[in-house]
Amino acid sequence: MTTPVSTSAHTSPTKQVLRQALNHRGVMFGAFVVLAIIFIAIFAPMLAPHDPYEQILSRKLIPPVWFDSPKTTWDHILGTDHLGRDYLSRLIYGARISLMIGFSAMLISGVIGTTLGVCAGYFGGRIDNVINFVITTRLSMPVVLVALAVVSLMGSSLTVVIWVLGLLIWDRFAVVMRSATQQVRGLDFVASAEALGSTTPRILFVEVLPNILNHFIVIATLEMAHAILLEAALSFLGLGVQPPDPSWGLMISEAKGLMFFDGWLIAIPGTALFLLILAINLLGDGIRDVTAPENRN
Amino acid sequence: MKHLQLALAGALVASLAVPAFAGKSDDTLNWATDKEIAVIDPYFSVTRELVIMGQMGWDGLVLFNSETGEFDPLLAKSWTWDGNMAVEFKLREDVVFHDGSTFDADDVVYTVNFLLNEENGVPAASIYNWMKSAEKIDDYTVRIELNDPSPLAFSYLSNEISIMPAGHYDNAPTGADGSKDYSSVAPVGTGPYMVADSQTGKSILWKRNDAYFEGGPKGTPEIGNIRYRTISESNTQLAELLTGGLDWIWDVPKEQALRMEESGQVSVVNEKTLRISYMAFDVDGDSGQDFFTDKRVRQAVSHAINREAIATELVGPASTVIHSACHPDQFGCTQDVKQYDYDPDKARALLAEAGYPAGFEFDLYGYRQREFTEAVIGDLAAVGIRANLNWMQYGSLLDLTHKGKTPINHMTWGSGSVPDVGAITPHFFSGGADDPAKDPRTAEALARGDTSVDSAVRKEAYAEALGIIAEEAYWLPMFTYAKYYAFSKDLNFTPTSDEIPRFFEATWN
Amino acid sequence: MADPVLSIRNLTVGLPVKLDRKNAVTGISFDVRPREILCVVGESGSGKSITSLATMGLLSPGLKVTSGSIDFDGRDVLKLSNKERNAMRGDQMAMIFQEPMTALNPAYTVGAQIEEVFRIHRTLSAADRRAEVMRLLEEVRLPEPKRLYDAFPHQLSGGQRQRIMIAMALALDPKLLIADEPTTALDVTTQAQILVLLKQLNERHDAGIMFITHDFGVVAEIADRVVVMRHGEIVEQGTAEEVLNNPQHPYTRALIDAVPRPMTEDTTPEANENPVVIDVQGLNKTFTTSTGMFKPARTVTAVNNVSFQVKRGETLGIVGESGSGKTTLVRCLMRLIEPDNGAINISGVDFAAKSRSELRSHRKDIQIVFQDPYGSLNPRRTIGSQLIQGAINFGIPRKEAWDRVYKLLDIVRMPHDSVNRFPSQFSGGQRQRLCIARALVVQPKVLIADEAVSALDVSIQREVLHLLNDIRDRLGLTVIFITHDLRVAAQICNEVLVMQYGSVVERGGVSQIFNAPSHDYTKALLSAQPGQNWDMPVFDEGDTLAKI
Amino acid sequence: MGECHLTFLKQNGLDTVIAFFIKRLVTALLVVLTVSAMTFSMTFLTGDPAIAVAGENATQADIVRIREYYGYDRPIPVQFMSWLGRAAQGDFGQSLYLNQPVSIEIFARLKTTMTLGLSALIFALVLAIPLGVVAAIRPNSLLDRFALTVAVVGQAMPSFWFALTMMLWFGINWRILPVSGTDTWAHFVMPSIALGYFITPGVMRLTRAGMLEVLRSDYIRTARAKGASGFSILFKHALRNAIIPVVSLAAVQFGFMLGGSIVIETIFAVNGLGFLAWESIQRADLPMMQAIVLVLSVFYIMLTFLADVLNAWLDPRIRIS
Repeated sequence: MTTPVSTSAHTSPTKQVLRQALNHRGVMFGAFVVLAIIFIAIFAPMLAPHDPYEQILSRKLIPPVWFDSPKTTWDHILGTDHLGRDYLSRLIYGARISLMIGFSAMLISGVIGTTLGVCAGYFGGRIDNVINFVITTRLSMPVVLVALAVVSLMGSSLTVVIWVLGLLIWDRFAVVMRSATQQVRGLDFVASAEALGSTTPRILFVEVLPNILNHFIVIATLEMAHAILLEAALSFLGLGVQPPDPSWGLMISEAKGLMFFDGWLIAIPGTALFLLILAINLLGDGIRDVTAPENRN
Repeated sequence: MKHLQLALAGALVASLAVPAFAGKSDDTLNWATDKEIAVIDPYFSVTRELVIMGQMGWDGLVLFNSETGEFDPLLAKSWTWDGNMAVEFKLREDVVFHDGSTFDADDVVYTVNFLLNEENGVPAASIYNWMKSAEKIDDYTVRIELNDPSPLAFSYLSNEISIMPAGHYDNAPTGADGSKDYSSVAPVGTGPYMVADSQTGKSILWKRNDAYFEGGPKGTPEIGNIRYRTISESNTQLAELLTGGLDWIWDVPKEQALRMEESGQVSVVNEKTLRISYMAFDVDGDSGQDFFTDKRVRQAVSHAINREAIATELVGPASTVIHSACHPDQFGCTQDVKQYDYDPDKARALLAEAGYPAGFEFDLYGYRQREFTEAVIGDLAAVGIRANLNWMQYGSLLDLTHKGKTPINHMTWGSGSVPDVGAITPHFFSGGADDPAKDPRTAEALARGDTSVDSAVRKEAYAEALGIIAEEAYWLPMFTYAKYYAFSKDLNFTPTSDEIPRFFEATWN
Repeated sequence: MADPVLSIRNLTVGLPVKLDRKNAVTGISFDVRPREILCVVGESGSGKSITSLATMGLLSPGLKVTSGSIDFDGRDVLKLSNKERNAMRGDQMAMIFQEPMTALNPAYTVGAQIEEVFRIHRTLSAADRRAEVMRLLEEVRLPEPKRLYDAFPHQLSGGQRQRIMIAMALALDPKLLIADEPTTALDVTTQAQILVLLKQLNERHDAGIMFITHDFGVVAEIADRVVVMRHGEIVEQGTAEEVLNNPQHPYTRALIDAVPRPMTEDTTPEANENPVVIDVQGLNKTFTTSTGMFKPARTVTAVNNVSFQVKRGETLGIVGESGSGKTTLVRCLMRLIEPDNGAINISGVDFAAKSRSELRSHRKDIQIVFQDPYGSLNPRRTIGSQLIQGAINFGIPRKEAWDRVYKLLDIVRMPHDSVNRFPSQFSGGQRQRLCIARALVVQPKVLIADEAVSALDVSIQREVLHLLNDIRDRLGLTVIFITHDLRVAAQICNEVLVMQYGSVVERGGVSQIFNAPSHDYTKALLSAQPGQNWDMPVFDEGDTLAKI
Repeated sequence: MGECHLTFLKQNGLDTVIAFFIKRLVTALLVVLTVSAMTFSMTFLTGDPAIAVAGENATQADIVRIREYYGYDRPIPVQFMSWLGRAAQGDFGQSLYLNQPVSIEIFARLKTTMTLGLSALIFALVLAIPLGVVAAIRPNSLLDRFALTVAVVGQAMPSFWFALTMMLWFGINWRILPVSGTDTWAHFVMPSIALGYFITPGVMRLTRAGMLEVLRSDYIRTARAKGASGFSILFKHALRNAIIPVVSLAAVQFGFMLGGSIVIETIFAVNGLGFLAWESIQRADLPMMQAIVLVLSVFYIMLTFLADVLNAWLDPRIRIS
């Protein structure tokens, strides 16, 4: 159906996408949760009832208030951890670390992957061959194993974890951006820009990048979730972020020993992590839905 | 339709139902640790598991009796010292190896000579290099000569020196690099159990040696089979123990142990060990963070940490706070040294005096039981010192400490289960790579203690060294480790402080 | 006259909400009789395909028949159950689609796909089925039926695939055959063959044929009766004779009027004394393709030793079927693709010899308008920023550049406020105008139109062609016009190059090419034009589409 | 299949196929070489491997002895070249910890990991493909939403958490499945589900997207116009084409699973390659780590090759030019 559908004048594609996004349940839910968690992360010092590092060993493992236990107290709504630190405060501060890991690792991998993918897709030929080889090499290395090995050998700290993840998970960016760029490169407006004398960087930044941005955003959300999950897996094996910094992955890993007895210890950060990943993924899926070409006029 | 579904579900459950492959019912004791065991040879595997299984499969000349604190005769019937430098053993005559050959003096001589031959590359040299030679006097008499007077000689003979049949390693296969691969020789010993089956990374099955000699200190084995399993994840060990897949685990974290005890499904015991926890300071300032060159800062840290709380809340009731650089149960380990009580105010005052009223930030290194180190960091934070945790593999961390790159390392030492200060303090304070201070006074005092067999002389020398270490606060000795053991109610088992569970003594209830 | 096999009465198909029209098809009625070819004609969006799909019961889920009836063979197909409909489809009524490239399942051999019709509707032994398929393959004039039986669709040409589709449709001798633009995606020579085949089959079978098309030439070629549709309604229906030669409705007239006329009169262009702007000598381009993993790399000569000159103010038409190399030729000309060798002299600059960075400053001399109005504008940028880009690239001050843009918008007859909008807000014809404006903003000497009107409806096509002519004359441009349609070329060009397999086979003035073609290929192209025997009526100026 | 390959050879000519294989082989070798260089240098990020080998409580003298014995005192390039030379002959050296040839150990563990990987893959495909198909038939229906939920939840749940929760319910509370080990097929049920569930979302989404695309395609309309039944359209026409990319994905995911089973193998005490890798990392068993990474990357390359061949077999457009 090529019936031209009139849309109100002066709406940019971005605005149209935004309007569709506002009507998309997945996007709205995802955005709401992600924004809420970002809000919590930013205002952690104001929101947290206690110092997340303050330990009182004699008050350890107090259950959350809804448990029927003489130890519960409204002073520690979500209870305390194995060192007597306030669980709610750690959860709130943990949002910072988890988001930072996800975001930084995504940013690093995004820059690497996009650069490689766009160059390969735009220039083609030998450059494409070389970059393809680099991508194949990267794909052939098992991520978890290599991440574990490097973190284990270099010693795990927040910086090491972020860099290792960032340097490892750029493959999807590269693959997707490469094919998206190839697609855009074949469109006539790129040829026409070339014919109009635009320089290559100009074509890349003005003609190509804006048109593959939606792919970038979708992959970015996926990889952010991926990075957070990988950190959780590293933490599970004891090689993620180091205490006392409270990442959610670390909280899960510290709680796992008691998961058969005090399920809430792992359920609380686990749920937080699950919600965050779920929200990011829904957001990514939604963005993919509303920016998919068939949904655009 | 519904009935069919139910029937199907029932059939499924029935077909999946776990066979009782463990425990009393089939006379198999299953125990597990997180280690993979590929080499079943006490000399070519440096794991704790092989010390334990070494006691199952092999016998030494003597055996340490943790109740009396003395050494009981095992393969030796008796012995006599010839001065400080030689000892003569009379051997039992009723012992046979698992392969049926008879045990005699040749086997002891072969074993010792094999260890002493450097070409054989037996890794843990410290367990045997105190010996100079072994000599057969007659079929059942052996004389061992020492290099130096060695107070630890019998400890090694008890825990580490397992007697192999003569010629045991002669037919070892040749590896790819042309060297002999001694580690793959099939295990043969005289011990109460022998290997029936092994799968690397999975399990080792031992079965009772029915020909085991009577009347030895190891008694007569009762349980038919003992299977070792590798289960790396502690939750999984726990799950297996609760479901009967395992009969015995250890190193259970305190909280889990308490919950299991509450559940009443398994027996839980907290037993002290010879392992201690300590923090070593970068006294020389080699790490580039020179806060700890100042004695007052070291003392401030010592006052800042609530060791009592860590020991009781996190480690377990059998753990005690220690003040000197050794385990209180070890010979010569006096606690009568300068003590640093938990006193945050004093710590702050000392810090201010040293020029750090606002505290400082430094790198702390650790490798074992992260929550203990985490608690230390929490205590330090309370007096204004921010510690960044660097969590490492033991090997990597040790390398760093040898290079002096760690401002503080929080580590542990198990003394190889040797109940003598000689197995710990001299290792760390005789000027070697592990010595944080390289103080000649400690080195001198320790050397005196190490080379004497006179108890009084040794005690005095060690006390002097320990006094200096505490006074200068080169180390902060933290606490003794206590291990939680959890085992099936069917199992009759008694833990010992040397961290060598005696499965051969275990029985079913 | 026989009773109709298909009788559509008051059919209305509703559109899903949110679109600008309530119904895709509104209250239409017509009949198809046995042995007759009924052509349903209309531009895109007229509802002609939806009518055919509704008849087959293949409407996409968003579309619903809201009223009316479709009586086929005495039963209202709208009231049939799924099972009954399945039994009917492929057996009593069959359909051929527009895109032969995608209408066959790539995973099965064509033989198996034809056989499936027998499997579904008949109980025949394997040998019988095979024999039937062989018979059909022969009937649709496919060479070597035995070999073709085991061929996969991608191994066949478009024309061959369409014959397979026809064979499949005719397999069980249906009463009704619906052909939805079956020749639109084909080259003109192939189209002619398929039309001949359909006519022959029509004589041998009893089926009534409902033939959907947008091309009055095709209508003239095969129709017995014609239905003209517009915006989902029938504006006119009657015999081919009546509708083609004496259309009553203004829309029909306008449509017929917009059909490019074949060149009849001899209009030898006056000798052009202008200087040569483009001089191409011995241009070559070969591609090495390695498309699949197991496929050997193939070398294709896309441009084979092409030389030509164009003088200022002239329009050169380059005509050829798909794969003739015409698009590669112009892209080489602009160095959007690197030619292998040859000289390209554009107003004194050798484009082929310059490095890419040296070339940049000369790029403004030669500009291009592409075929696809949807791909040639960046959907993420406003029209204004895209129009001004070229001028900015060549250092024109912003103010002057904007002046140029507004002036050009006037020339291409687009409102000035277009600059603030995005491409998605324009129709295909509007976009092509904007693309022309964008190309002109750098004041080129040469404008290339690469199938620039092929994707447009015939009425819009005509407007854009007029615009191009107008601009050429006003600005003194040199135009190279690429097209597959000789009739379109005739309307705008002074001279025509005919290309086949990468080579120029004939060159000459328009009237010479049309009236006295010398090369066999040109002759074949000309004779394949549909509707040649139709003497198109001429109407007054009053009936242009713009007024309706 | 045999027949297919015959046609395939006939139509393409043996030369082309051989040329293709050689090209792939060269790429594969280059990749393996690069990977091995990277893993080799990576393992020297740490300090002294000799200390790791000596274990806890070893004395300085022990460490020096070990360093000389294993040749860690040689320059790194020398060590790499000698390692590479031996690796080419299938000799990855001795494990520092297990005291036996690395290749033998890896080979032994590979079997377990392959069993786990295959059963996980089968679980994932059996769950994901029908869900994807059903979701595509009725987009936005309840079933589609359910399938989407399975996918989204699967992507958001840390695999270790899922594994431990399963262990809690099926192992401890209901006692219908053994908790850990590899003795019977029942032991593989939980690890396979835990590992397979992880790749279910991807397979399901791809199946759904592929089916949606194919169902919209012209040839499905052709099939409907022929009067083909819904069942035949779905399975004979649509799934046959939609499954092609799924096969590639499955092969590649299988490769990822072999390398990604570390957590699952650790939890369920499956003594496979992943567990061996993790243990080797913990004890800095360099030769073992290097060899495992190398073996896994070779596997990955072989699997992508297999995926290509499978694709060619399934898709005549690739197979026959």
